[in-house]
Amino acid sequence: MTQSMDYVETPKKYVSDNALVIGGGVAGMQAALDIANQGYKVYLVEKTPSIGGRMAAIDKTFPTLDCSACILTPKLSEVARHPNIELLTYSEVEKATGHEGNFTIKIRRKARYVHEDKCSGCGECAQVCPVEVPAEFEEKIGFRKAIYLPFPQATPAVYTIDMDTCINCKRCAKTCTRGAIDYEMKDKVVQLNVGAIVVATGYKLFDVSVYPRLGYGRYQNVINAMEYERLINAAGPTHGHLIRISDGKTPKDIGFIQCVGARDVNKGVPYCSRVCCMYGVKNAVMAREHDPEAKVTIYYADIRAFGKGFEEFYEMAKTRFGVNFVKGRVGEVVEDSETKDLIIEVEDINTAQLEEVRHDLLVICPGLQPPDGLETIAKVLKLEQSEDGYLDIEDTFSAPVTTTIPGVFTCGCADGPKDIPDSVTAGSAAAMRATIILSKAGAK
Amino acid sequence: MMTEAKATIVTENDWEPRIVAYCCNWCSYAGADLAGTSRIQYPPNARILRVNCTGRIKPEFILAALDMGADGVLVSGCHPGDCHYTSGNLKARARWALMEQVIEQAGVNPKRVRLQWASASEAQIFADGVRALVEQVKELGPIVREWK
Amino acid sequence: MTNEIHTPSSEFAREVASVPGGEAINKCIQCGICTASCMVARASEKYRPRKIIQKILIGKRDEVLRSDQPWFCMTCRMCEENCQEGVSPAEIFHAVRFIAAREGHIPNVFRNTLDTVLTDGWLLKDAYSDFIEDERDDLGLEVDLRFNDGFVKRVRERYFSPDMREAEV
Amino acid sequence: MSEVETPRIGVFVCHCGHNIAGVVDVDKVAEVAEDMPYVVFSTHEMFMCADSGQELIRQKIKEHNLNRVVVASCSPRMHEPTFRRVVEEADLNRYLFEQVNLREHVSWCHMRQPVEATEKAIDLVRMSVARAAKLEALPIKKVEVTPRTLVVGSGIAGLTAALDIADRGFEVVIVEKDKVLGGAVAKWTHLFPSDQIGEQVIEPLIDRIMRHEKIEVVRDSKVVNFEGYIGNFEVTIQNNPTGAERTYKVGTVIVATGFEPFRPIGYYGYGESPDVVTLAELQEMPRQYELFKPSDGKPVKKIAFIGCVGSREPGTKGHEHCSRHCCSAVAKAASDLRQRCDEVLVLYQDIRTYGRGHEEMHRLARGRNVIYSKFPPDQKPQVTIRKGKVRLNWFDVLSEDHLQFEPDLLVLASAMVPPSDIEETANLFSLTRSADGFFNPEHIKLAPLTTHTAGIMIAGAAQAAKNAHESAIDASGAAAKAVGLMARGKVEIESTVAQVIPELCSTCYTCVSACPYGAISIDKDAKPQAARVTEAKCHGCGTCAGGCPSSAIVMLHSTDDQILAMVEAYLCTPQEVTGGNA
Amino acid sequence: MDMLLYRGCTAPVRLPAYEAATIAVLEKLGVNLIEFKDTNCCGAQYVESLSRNAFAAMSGRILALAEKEGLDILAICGACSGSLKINKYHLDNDPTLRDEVNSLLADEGLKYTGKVRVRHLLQVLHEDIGIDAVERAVVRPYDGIRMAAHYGCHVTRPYEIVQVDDPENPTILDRLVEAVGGVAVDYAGKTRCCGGPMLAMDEGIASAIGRQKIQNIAEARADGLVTACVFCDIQLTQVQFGEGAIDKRIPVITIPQFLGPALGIDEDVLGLELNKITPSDIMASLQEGRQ
Repeated sequence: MTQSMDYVETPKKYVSDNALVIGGGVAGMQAALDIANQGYKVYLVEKTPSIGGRMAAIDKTFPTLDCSACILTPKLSEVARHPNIELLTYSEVEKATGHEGNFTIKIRRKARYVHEDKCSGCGECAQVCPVEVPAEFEEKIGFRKAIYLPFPQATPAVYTIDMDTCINCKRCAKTCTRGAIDYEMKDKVVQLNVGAIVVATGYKLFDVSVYPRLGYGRYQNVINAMEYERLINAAGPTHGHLIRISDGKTPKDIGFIQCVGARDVNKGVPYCSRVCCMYGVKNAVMAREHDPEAKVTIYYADIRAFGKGFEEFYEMAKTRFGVNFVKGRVGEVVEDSETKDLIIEVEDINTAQLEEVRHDLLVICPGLQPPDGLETIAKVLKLEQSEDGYLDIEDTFSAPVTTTIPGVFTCGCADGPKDIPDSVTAGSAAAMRATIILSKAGAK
Repeated sequence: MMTEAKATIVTENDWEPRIVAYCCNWCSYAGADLAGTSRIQYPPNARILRVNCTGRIKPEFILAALDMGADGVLVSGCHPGDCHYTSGNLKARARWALMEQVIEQAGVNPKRVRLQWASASEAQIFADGVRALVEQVKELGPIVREWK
Repeated sequence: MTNEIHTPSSEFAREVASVPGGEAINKCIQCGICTASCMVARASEKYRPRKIIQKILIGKRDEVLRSDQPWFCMTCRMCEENCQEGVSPAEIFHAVRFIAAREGHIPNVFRNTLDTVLTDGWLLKDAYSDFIEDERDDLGLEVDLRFNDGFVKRVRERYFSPDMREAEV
Repeated sequence: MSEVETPRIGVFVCHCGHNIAGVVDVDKVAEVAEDMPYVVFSTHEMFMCADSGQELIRQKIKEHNLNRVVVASCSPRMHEPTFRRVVEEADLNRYLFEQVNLREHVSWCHMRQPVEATEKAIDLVRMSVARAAKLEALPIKKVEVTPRTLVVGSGIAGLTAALDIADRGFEVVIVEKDKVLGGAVAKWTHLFPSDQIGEQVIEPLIDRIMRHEKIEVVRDSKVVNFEGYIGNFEVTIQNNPTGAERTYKVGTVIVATGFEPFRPIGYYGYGESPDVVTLAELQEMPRQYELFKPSDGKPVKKIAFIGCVGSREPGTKGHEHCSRHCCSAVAKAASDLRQRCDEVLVLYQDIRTYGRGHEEMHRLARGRNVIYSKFPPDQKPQVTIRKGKVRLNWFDVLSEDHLQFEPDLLVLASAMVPPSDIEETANLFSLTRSADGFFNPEHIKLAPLTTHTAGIMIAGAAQAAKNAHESAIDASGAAAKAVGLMARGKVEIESTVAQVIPELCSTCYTCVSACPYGAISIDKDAKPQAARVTEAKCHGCGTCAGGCPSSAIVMLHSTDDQILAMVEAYLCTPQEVTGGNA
Repeated sequence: MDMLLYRGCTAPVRLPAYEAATIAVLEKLGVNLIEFKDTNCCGAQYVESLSRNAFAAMSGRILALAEKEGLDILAICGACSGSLKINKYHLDNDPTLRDEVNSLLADEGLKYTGKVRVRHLLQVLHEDIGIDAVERAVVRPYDGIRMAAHYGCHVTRPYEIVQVDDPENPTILDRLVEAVGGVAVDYAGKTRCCGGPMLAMDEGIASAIGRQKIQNIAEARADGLVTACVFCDIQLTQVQFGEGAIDKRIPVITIPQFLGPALGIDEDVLGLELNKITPSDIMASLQEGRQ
C-alpha cells in the first residue's frame, strides 16, 4: 500500500483489524454494518437485552410517516445475521487500554439467566411467569413479565430474566423444553483486541418533571412524547388506541408543548435538540390521523423544520392535516380537578394575545440529553466531553466523527442530538474513518 | 388478445368503476406509496400493477384490460425528462397518441384511459389522478355498454 | 400598535443594558413565556411583558419610557423563574424604571409613596392609630415602633431631586 | 418456464400491527386467498417482517413444500429484499417471491372505507397469486467491482469522500467542472459553528488530494457519458477547454455536485441595486476589517439581513424547502459584522439555529446587539431603491410596529437550490429527484446516502440543503458505502433483463432505437438475423418489450404473461367470489 | 438562638397578630427574637423602582444595624425579606455600591461588611429549627384539616438570591401543615402571585389576581389558607370582601398562627380573634392532647 508522508507507520502499531461498536441503536447498527461490509469483524456491544435503540420504540418517522419498526426490522435482522458482526447484548464496556490500531477492551456480559444459544424465543416461559412489572420499553405504561423479551422484534430474540423482580418460582425453567434457563448464570468478563472503536451511545430524553409548571408527573393527562409514541403504537400497551391515562377516554383536543428541556440555559440544556419540532409535528399529524375530529395544537418557539422534506411536511401538517400551530412557549399548565382536563396559558406571539386553552391531553416534547452511561464510557475511553455532556469532536469539518482520542469515533447522538438520517449518515461516516485505521493492520 | 369479457354485468346502482393502473416503479408507484404514508385518501377503485417503466407498457396491456372489462385504465409514470431509465417514458408518451386512436376505433371512449406524470414526491397528484379518472369513468358508465 | 414608522436602533437596548438589572435584555428571544407566566397580563389585555421587551430591543425609547407599562410589573418573578434564556423581565423593568424616573416619568402613586417613606422613614405612620396601639398592647407587643426618620432624609438628599420629580440612578 | 412444476403457493397476510389490520379485514383476506388457484396455504400474522414472521415463512415453505410465496404486507419498495432473502433461506429462488402492497396502497389511503379496502386487498392478493403462478426462477448473477470510485464534484463533500476512499486504499477519480477545487466552502468567510474561514478548511484537503497517489484529479472537465452497472461503470470525461475525452472504468460513483445559491432576481430589490447582495455574495466578499458598499466603496455602517429568500415558499416549486444553513450562517455573519458596524438587523420568519453550537451563535448575535425582527410570512418586507439608497419597510410582528431602515448593505439569505445542470446530472446517472429539486436518496430515513441506482451514492448538498459540517459527514458516509462495495469485490446484480426470442424477431429495429442504454443491437451474423441484448448493459426498463410489435422480447420477471395474468385475475373473476364491486 | 426581628412597616400596623404569633411560636421552638430598634423601611417596591442606590442604602442601613448588634435578621414579610436579601446580594457582590452605601452610613457610625444573614421565617422553621422538631413539639395535632399553602413570590424568588425552598415547587409550608396534623392541599397556580404588589397601580387587576387565587383554592376544597407574608395575607383576605368576592370565605391564617395552637400556645397570644375571616373551623379541628 502506498501512502503519503503523513502516514509513516511505526511497526506493530496497527495490530488488530477488528472493530468495537458501543451502542446498538440505529447509528451503531449502521456503523457496524458498514465496517462489517468491508470484511472486518465487528463486536457490537449493547447494554440492554436487544439492539434497536430508541427507533424500535418510536411509532412513525418524519417526514414520510413510515412506520418505524417496519423500516428498522430489516436492519435488525441484517445486523443479527451478518457473518462479520458479533452481537454482545446486555453487555457493557468496563475497561479500555491501548491506542489507535491496538486497543484492549474488557466487556462485562451481564448474566441474562437464559442461555442465548439455547433460547429459541418461543415465549412459553413468559406465559407462565406470574410476575408482572411495568415494561421499560412501554415507558411503563404497559407491563412485562420478570422473564421477558423487550419487544416483539427484539434482536437477538432471546429472553432475559430481570432478577430484581423475579420471585424465583422456577416455573419458567420447568416450562422451557430446551433447558435454556439458568438461575446460576454469572456475569462474564470478556477481553477483546480491536483496532478502532465507534461510540454510538445515543441519548436520553430530558426528564420533564423538573418543570413543575407543566404538570408532568403530577397530572395524569400530561404525558411525554415517548409515552405518546407507545400509546399510538399498534404494538404498544393500548394496541394503538390513543387514550387518556386518567379515564381511558379518547382525547378530542390535544396539545403538544415544544422546547421543553431544550434551549434552556437554566436547566443545563442551552442547545436546540434538533428533533423535537419535527417529532412533535409528526405526532400531531398522527393524532389527527387517529382521530380526524380531534383538535390538535402545537405550541412552539420556532418550528425548526430544516431537513430534507421537513418544511414540506410542516406545511402539510398545517394545510392538509389541519394541525393548529401557536407560536409561543407555554407558561403554565393547570389541571381541572373534575374533568382532569388541562388548562394552559400561552401568548400567541403572532397576535400578542394571551390565551387560556383547555386540552384533554397534553404531550410534552422533551429535548435530548446525553445518556446516563456516556460519562462512564467517556472516562473509560478517556474521551473529552463538552460542558453539555456530549462528546467533543476533533474538528468540525475535517474530523467531524473523530473524538479527541485517535482511533475512537463517534456517531448518532453521542456527540449531539441528531435525527435518524443524520444518525445513520454519521454511523456510516464513523465506519469509514474506522476502517481506514483497520486497513492499516492488513498492511502488516 | 381480445377475449370475451367475463365480468358479470351489474345493475346501475351498485356499479363502481374498475380501474387498472399501470405505474412505473420509480416515480408513480413510489408516489402512490407516498400517498399512503401521507394518508392521502382517494377512491379505492384502482388496482395498481407495478412495472419498471412506463416504457414497458405495451398498448396491448391497455386494450386487454378494457377488453376484460376494466372501466378505465390509468398509466402513470415519471415526468418527461425525469425517467429513471432516461427516456422510457418518452416512448410511452409517443405510443400514447396512437393507442388512443386504436381505442376509439374499437368503440371505446378514449376518456376511459388516462396518462399522467406523477413523481415519487407527488403523492397528491397521483391521488388526484385516480380520483379524476374514477369520476370521469363514472360519468361515462360501465364499459360493457360501448365495447364493440 | 402605532402607525408611526419607526427606525429600529439598538441604542436604547444598550442603554438599558448599562443600567444594573438590565444587562440581560439582549438575551430575550421573544418566546412569550414571560407573558404566559404573568398574572398581570392575564388580568389586563394591555400588558405584554414580551412585547415591551421587543419595543426596547428595537429602540422605541420614548414610547416605552412614557408609558405606564414598565410600572405594571409586580416583580413576582414568575417570568424570571420560567424564562429559558436567563432573562428577568422584572429586573429589566426596574432598569427601565430607573431611566424613566431620571427623566421624570414616575407614576404618581410611586412618587407619593416615596415621599411618605422618605419623610417618615416608614410607610404607615399615618395609619398607626391608637386603636392599633391598643391591639399591639393586648398582644404583648412593643407599642413604640421607633422607626428612624433621619436616615431617609439623607437618602432623599443624595438620590432624589427636592421636588421628587426625578430620581438619580 | 424453465422448470415445469405445479405451482404451490403460500399466502402470508401481514397485520403490520394496526397499520393494515386496523382497516383491512386480514382474516377474510387470508381466508379468501385459501381458495385461489394453486394456493395451498394461507395465513395472517402480526408482523411478517419480524423474526417470527420470517421464521413462519421458512417453516411453511418446508412444511407445505411451497414453491411460490406471496406476502401481502407493505410496499415492496420497503421489504422486497427482506422477503426475497427469507425465501432464499428456505432454498426458494428469490424471483419466486411476490409481494402485495396492502399498506401504502390500501389501508393507509382508504382508512375510512374498511369494506372497500378489504375488497381491494382481496383483488390485489388474487392478482399477485395469479402472477406468482407464472413466476420463474432466475439465475443469481454476481459481478466483479472495479476498485475505483468516481467522485463528481470537489466541494467539501467531494474532497472528503475522495480522501477517505484513497486513505482506505482504493483509487479515486475526482472530476470538477470548475478550474479550481474547493466548491462553495473554499470561498466562504463566515463558517459556523467553529470560527474558521473556508480557505483554512479547504486548503489542507486540496493539499492532501494533490499529493495522494491514489487520487486522480480531473479539473475543468465534465462527465459526458456514463454507462454500465454497479461495479462496472464506464465514464467518459471531457475537458472543457480542449474537448479531449477520456474514459475511466469505475466500480462506484459518489455524486457530490452540491448546490447553487439562488439568485433572487425580483426579490427585495436584488439586481436593482449593487448594495443588495445574497448571503453567498457576502460570504465571498474579501475578509478585511471594514466592509465596503459595492455601489460607492464607502464603509458599510448599517446592515440588514432578510431570511428565507426563495426558501419556505409553499406552492413555488423548488423553493418549498427550508435551506437549513441560512439561519445559523446569518447569525454567524451578523455577529461577526456587528463589531464593525453601527447597526445590524436580522429580519426573519422563524429562527432555525438547530445544531449543537448554532443556538449559541444566535445568542452571540443577540448579545452583540444584533436586532432581530420577525415579519409576517404573508407580508414580506418591502424594499424601495431611491437615488441609490436602499430602504426597507416592514411590520414587526413582535412589537406590532411598522419599521423602516435604510441599510448600507442589504443581505438576502437566499435559498440553496440545485445547480442549474442538475437535470443533466440526474439523467446521466439515472438519479431521481425529490420535490426540492435535489437528488432522492434510496430511503429518506435509513438509506440517505445511496440512490435507487445501485453503486451510485450522493453526498452533501447534492441530496438537500446542508452546511459544510453535515456535508463532510455525508461524504465519509458515502465513501463507506463505496468502499463497502469495492472491498467485497463482488456484488449481486438483478437478473431482470430483456431476452430476445430470435424466432419471433422481425429485425424492425424498434427495440434498438427504444433502448436508452444502447444495449440492443441486431446480430447480423445470426441466421436469421435477430436483435440481441447485451445483458450487462440492460437496466431492465422493458421499453424494448413495450415497443416490440412481434412480442419477440421477454422481460424477465415482468413478462407479458405475468402482467396479463394479473389483469385477468382482477377483471375476470366472477363477482360473487370477490364479494362485490371494487 | 437569638435573632433580630425586623417587623417592617406593614406587619406592626396591619397584621400585628403575625408578629405576636411569630414571637410566641419561635420562642416555643427555641429561638429568641430580639426587638430591632431604630430601623427604617427596607425600600421595597417604591424606592426599588426608582433608585437602585437609594434602595441599597435603605436596606443597607438595616443590615448594618444588625451587623452592629452581631445578630442575624428574621424577616416575616416577603417583601422585606426579599429587599434585604437582594440588597445584601448586591452589596456583597458590588464593592462600588457597598462603598457608596457605607459612605452614607458613616454619618451614623454604621458600616456594612457582609457579616449578617437575613432569614425569612420559613427558613428559620425549616433549616434552623427543622420540620421534625416542629412535629416533635406538637401537643394538639389537627385532625386532617385541609390547608392550602401560599408562599409569596418574594419569599421564594429569585432562588439564586433568596435561597428558600424550590421556587417552582415549594414544599416547606405544606410540610409544616402536615407536621402539625393538617393535610396540605395542592391547587392550581400555587406559585402564582397574590396580586398585592399591583394594588398601587391598578386595584382592579390586583383584585382579579387575588380572587383567582382564592377561587382555585376553593376548587381544591381547602378549609383554609396559610401564608408566610404580610402582604399576601392581607391581600388574600381583602379580596374576599367587597364586590365580586366569592360566597364562602376561606380563612386566611399566617403560618405561626396555624402552628401555635398545635404547639400548645394560647389562642389569645396568637391574636386569632383579630383575623378578619375567623379561623374557628380550623381551630375546631384541633384534637385533644396527644399524650
